[in-house]
Amino acid sequence: MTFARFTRPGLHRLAATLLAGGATLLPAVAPAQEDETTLTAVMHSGLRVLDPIITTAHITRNHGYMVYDVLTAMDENFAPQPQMADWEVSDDGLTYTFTLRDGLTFHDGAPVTGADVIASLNRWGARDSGGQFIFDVTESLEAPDDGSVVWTLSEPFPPLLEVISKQSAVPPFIMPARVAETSPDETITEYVGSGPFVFNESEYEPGVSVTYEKFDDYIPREEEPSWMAGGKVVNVDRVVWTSMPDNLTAMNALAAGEIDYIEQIQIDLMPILESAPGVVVEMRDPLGYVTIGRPNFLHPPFDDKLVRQAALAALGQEQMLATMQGDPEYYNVCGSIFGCATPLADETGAEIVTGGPDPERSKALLEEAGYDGTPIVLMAPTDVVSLVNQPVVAAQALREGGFEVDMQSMDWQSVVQRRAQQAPVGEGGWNMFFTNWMVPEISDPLINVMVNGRGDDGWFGWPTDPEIEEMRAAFVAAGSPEEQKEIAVRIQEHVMDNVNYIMMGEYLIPQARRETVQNMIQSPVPVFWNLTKEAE
Amino acid sequence: MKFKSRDLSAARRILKIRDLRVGLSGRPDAEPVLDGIDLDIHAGETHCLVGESGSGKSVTSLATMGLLPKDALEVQGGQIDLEGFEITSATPQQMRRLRAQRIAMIFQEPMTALNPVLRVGEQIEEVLAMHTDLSQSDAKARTLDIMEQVHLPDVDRIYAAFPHQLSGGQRQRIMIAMALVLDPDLLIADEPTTALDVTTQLQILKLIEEMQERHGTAVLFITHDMGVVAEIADTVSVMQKGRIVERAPIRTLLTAPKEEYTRKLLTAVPNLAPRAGRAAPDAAAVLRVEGLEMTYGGGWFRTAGGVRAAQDVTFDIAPGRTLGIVGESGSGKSTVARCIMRLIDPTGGEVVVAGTEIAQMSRRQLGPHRKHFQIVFQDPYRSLNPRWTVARSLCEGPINFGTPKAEAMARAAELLELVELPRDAMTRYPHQFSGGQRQRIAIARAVAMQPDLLVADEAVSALDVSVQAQVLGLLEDVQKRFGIAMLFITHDLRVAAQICDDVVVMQKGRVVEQGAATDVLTNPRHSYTRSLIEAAPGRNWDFANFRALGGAQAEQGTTA
Amino acid sequence: MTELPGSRHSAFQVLSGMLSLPAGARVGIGPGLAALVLVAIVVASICAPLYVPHDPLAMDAMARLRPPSSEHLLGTDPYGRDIFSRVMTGGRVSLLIGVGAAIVSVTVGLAIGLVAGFFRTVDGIVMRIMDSLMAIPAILLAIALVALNGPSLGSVIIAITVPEVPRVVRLVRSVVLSAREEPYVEAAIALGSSMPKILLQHLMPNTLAPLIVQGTYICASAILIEAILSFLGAGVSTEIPTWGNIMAEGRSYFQIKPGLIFWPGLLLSLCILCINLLGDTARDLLDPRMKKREG
Amino acid sequence: MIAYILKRLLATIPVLLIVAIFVFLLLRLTPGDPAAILAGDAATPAQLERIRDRLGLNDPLHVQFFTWFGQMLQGDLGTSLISNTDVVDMVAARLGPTINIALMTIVISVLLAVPMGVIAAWRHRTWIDVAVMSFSVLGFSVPVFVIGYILIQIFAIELRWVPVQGYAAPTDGVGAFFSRAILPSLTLATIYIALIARMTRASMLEVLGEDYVRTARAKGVRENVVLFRHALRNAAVPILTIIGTGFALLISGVVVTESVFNIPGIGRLTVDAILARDYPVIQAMILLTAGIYVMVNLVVDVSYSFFDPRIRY
Repeated sequence: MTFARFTRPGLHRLAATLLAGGATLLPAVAPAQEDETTLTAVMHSGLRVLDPIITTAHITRNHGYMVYDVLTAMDENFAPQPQMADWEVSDDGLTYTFTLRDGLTFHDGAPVTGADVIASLNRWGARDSGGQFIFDVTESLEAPDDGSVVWTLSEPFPPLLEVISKQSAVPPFIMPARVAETSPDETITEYVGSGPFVFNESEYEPGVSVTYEKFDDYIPREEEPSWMAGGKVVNVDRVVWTSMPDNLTAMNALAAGEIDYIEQIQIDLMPILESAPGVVVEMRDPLGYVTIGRPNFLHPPFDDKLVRQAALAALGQEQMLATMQGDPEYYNVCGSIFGCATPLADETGAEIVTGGPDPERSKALLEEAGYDGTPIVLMAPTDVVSLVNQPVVAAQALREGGFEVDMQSMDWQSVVQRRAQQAPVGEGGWNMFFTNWMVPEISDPLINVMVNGRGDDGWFGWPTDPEIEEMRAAFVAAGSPEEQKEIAVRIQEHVMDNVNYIMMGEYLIPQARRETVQNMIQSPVPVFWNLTKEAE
Repeated sequence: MKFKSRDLSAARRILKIRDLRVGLSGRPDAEPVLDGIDLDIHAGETHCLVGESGSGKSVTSLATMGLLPKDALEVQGGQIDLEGFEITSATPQQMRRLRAQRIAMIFQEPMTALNPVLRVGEQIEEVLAMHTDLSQSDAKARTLDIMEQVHLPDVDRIYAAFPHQLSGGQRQRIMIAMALVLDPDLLIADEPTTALDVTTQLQILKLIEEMQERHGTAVLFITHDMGVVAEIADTVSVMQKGRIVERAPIRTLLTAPKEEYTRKLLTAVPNLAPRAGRAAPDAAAVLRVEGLEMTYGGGWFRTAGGVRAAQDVTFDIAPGRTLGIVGESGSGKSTVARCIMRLIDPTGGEVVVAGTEIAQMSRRQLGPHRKHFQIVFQDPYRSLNPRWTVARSLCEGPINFGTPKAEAMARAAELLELVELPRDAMTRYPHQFSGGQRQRIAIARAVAMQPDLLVADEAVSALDVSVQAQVLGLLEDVQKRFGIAMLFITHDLRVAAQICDDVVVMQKGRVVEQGAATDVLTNPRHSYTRSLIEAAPGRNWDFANFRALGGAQAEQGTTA
Repeated sequence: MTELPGSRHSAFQVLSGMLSLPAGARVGIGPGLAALVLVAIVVASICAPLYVPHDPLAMDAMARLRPPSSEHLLGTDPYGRDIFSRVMTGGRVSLLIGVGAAIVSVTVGLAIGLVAGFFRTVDGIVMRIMDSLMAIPAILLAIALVALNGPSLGSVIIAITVPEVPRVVRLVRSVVLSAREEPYVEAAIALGSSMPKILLQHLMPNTLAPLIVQGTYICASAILIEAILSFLGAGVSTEIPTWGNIMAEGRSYFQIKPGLIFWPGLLLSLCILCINLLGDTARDLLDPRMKKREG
Repeated sequence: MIAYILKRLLATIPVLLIVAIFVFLLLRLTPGDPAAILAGDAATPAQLERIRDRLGLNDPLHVQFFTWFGQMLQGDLGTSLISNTDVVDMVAARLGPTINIALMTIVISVLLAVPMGVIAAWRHRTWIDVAVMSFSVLGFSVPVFVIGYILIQIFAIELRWVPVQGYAAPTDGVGAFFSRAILPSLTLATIYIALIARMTRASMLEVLGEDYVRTARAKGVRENVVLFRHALRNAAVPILTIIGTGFALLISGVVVTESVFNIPGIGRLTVDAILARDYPVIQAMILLTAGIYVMVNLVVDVSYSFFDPRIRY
């Protein structure tokens, strides 16, 4: 490579680094000045995408909560609470008026205005499935003045507040209008928010580390923090997220006091930390995750309901979860497709999978379905720790249940690409894959993409399921929580019978911190306000 | 011819070796490599150690230097006494101090004996640095001085030169300078001129003699060349299989050898007396070379620039005749041979073999004609495929030309007998044969093609004299039998004299003189030819008949 | 390889070379021992199915990460699978990968190298391509190749082979280039042997000795690279146990269950150690220079 | 000399070109879809399609190639599909750690390996020789990451001499740098030492059999001078060569070491990029590493003439 020929300054810098042996490198371990407190956290993955609207990746959403603020947020009772704005709903349920609280400013000093809010909501609406529902029935979205926003609907949409308050997958973060005007298919290139932390662009290394500084002009609410709601009081000057590809390395680093916090630790490795002084292992997220299996409705054998039921029978949550987590304290056999600690929780018809595995029943069902023994292609990612186990366990269970299984290992990217293929198995298609969700991402029929029955417009696996679509519509229309719950139960029943997906149970991932880090908020999203750090 | 005839018994004895025994390391019961060697060398004496390869000459010298390869050879008995100092029991440190100060050594191949990555000046100076406490400048001065003494030209330039930038002769002079810079009492010279051209050899021999006279050094001179011995020796020890079979003053040895082995050795030595000319047959020439030219490299127009390895070479050979091309290294004699064999493609001229012009033929066209001309190479160790049985090698050619395998095998067997090898040789591999035997096989392989022309490229140069004589005999025999025309490439006039009817003398790619061997060798016209002849060691002595040549030209030099 | 013409003799030569050791090249007990251990490991691996107490794939969620016991000699892994059974069975695949990679790359490299070495015309192009392949770091290339075909046994072998081929080609080519100067090759030309004949019968045998040596090294490094690929998540699927992916799976359990890395690691290292030792011995014995010096 | 270097530089162009084409095709044939990562789990086919268009992933291959290649010639390596940051910047930021670790490794290796090899050759077939060789073979036989873990266990966890992980640039203080760079370097060094020590030994063995070594001894030169002045310089060329070609091995090792020790270097960058199908990054990285490899070997070749006067360009 003859650098001489290159002209761009970037290349000169590159060449320079080459020669200087990287003296110009930004330290991965940020040197903390004496007087300020820096909290170094190891997150579950590296931050690579900085646009919380374009992607559903959790790490990016977490980044969003650091840098941006939201209009309304959910508290630990799943109840929407004011965050940037209070609201009023007209009696006919068609007009929502949001009033921004005073003193909201972006990190560049500009005040937050209604215009910013509207631009942000529009962009969000174009990406988020829940958002799309709302905009389907939106009459108008206007800002009569800088301090307020009026949202007018053509027909009532009772869960509107829940939807805009949700914390997953894509919360409606508020950005400056100029940023929010970016096309919803392009990633934003300016990272200015009004949240409690300022994103330090110069120290950002994609996939390795990202640094946030306290936003001094942020005015927290008065209320006690609760989940994503309440006052976001920041007590540290800097927060540095780093990712460590090797969980063991991270734990050793924590034990050695080189870092302050690990978002997720491998249960099996907890003994290492328990023996280490000055380290606390605990649960932050009470709801945790669910892991699920998704059959492909387009092709045999899973186009046959009986075969899907056979799979359901063949698989057993206990077996799966135990293999994944080991310690029963960290998993929870749960038949509710909306999660067991959520308002819509209900386990109707779930015994088959909570009780399982039941190979005999599976075999019987296959018999009845006339399964011809064509092997089912089960996609098994090799490089995503949280998804490696499920296919391996499932493959064995399904075989015992009378299935022929062709477990195909591939890296996660190949899974991602292949699961989007609708072609028959022979031509690059698939029959089943497994994935994980955070409970809040599946906690109701609106958010939960797996109960979407719109065929090709739906989620991978593409069930065409008019019944469930009716029920979802009804759910949207439902006036009262009781009514919603009642519909949710019918959906639960339907899913267990039709096997839109296989709920493999809930599991929890503990976090670990140095004792010096305290007052962390219990919530599904790891947030860094409110916590304090004292010197060792 | 005059020999040295000084009586040195009075001079002080530098080296005294008694009952020296050397054997394989850690295997005292194995056949010894040196068995009871006795040797005395006096100051100013030149003591020649002669013998064929493997006779133990070099081992003796290395033992004296204390340089036996540790993990292979070890002294198992006897003394090596250097004026009262016992070498066999010396510590490494003592030996180090001894070397270069009291005993120095020069080796056969000056190219490999000099360190290629160090300037020759440094290499000489290093000796001073190791053994004296001269200052940098004094050391350099001393170095330049000794370089002057060995008659190196332009010493300041050469001082800073690397070995590969010097000629073979110059390198050997450097070696000598290095050896004598601390003027040691004993100089061991192990085949110091074997790798050099005759003319250079002569100069080096003179130089050693001169230095010896100047410093009164005792010289232990190891060589296989009786000619050289005749030139320089005071005393001669003949070695065979690790023993000294005969020791005598030079004249005595050459005129009245006692031992059978010595006689055998001497009778094998070829001399400069050309063979009697044979009547030239009137048959058409088998090989006709016309204005042959070979230029290496040199851009698009080969003639422009490039190295002219051969130019304007013209000669022909009739069936049953032998033509020799003689010349020193770089004279282009081998290039000519390779052009004729079309191992390289000549850039000009004609080569007509058995009536066909082959110089310009494409490789493919050439195929069918190849059987008409065959070649025997110099190095018997590399000219046979080590992985092939003798039979397979012998049959390769005939089978290529469509002879059925069985027939080819039968023929191969006959040929083996012809070249005096046992029939069971067929199934053996080359590494199971001696150099001479391998050369016989190579000849058999060539003859198997029933060629009209046989090219022998330095075919006997790598062999011991006795073997050499036999192989020459074989070639002649083969020639008689099949009436083959032979092109004989050699650097050794004495060998050429033995076998050639006609001689072509080449220098720097050009033919300087050619004609019947008798004419060229007895009254050369060209100065270069003359210098070659004069440089030929022991040229006035008829070793085979234990007497001087002079007037004996008519008599045919026996070859075996 | 043995059915190629001419190689019969060279094979014989290799053997005779091995048996009739030149005086200097005395082989210590080292190689003998190495061969012994290697054979032991190979046999143990190949016969694994006959004696391993458990199905290496059988999981038991209730018996995860068990310590060694009479039932599970080396304990169980995070899936509750029997480590002993997996390690022993894993050997077969690892060895298969090693040998496979060695054979494939040597064969391919030999073919290309012979051609490149003898036909000047193609030489330039071929060697450019080889240089390019060599310039790409083997691991990265391998990962990419595995990503391309999915981590099946075959594709892992290919992925390991591709980066090795250029090295083999260079080796073969250099041997051919020097061998074609040998007088006996020129003699063959003079005897009117055809180019293919010279290539296959005179030149190729020369390459076999160095190739055998090279092969052992490739075999060794292949086994290692397989492990590294697994470590980086681009290895053979866990349904096919290999020393590599057993270690890779076990790597985060390094502190609480060292056995997961230790046992496969031990066998793997022993294996490679022996292969390399034998390779070295072979090299010393087959080294022509060595021969010249001793004989 | 200069002419030679220029010639070699020119010669690298086709090599890198082939690398470029090869890598490009390889990637495009590989299953995987950057758009999918970008969009995340809940994306609908329509959204993916739009993103692909935006990233130009729907253009015909040759168009994609020439746009990329053209930009590259102007020094624009493009922007990461995933993080949307300038590849040049990413690389510039990641190059430092890798290069520093690599340099440190090479220094350590050469300093240890060459003397080892020399001694082994000098004391051929003695216990020293055996020891050195066994060690070097062992270096080949243990997977890099295992070595890494063992070193961490001993020096970071048990003895607590150095941090478990991480990297600090020399600019953050030499102490910080060395304490973090030493374990990775040692980990990488084992195999490199093995390689160099073997080659040194082999090469020395050959040279020690040469006539000029005998000459040196015949001159009464001290043994250490024989070894290091006369023999080693002659043995240098193959050693240099192995250092050059071994560099590829080093890069491979770096990939692993970086994830074991959590060093933000190009190795990890590349692996992540491959697993994420971040085409511009992968292409840039592989071209870069290839380029470095070629350069290193050019330097090596040129340095021959410094050790051996017979080699002149």
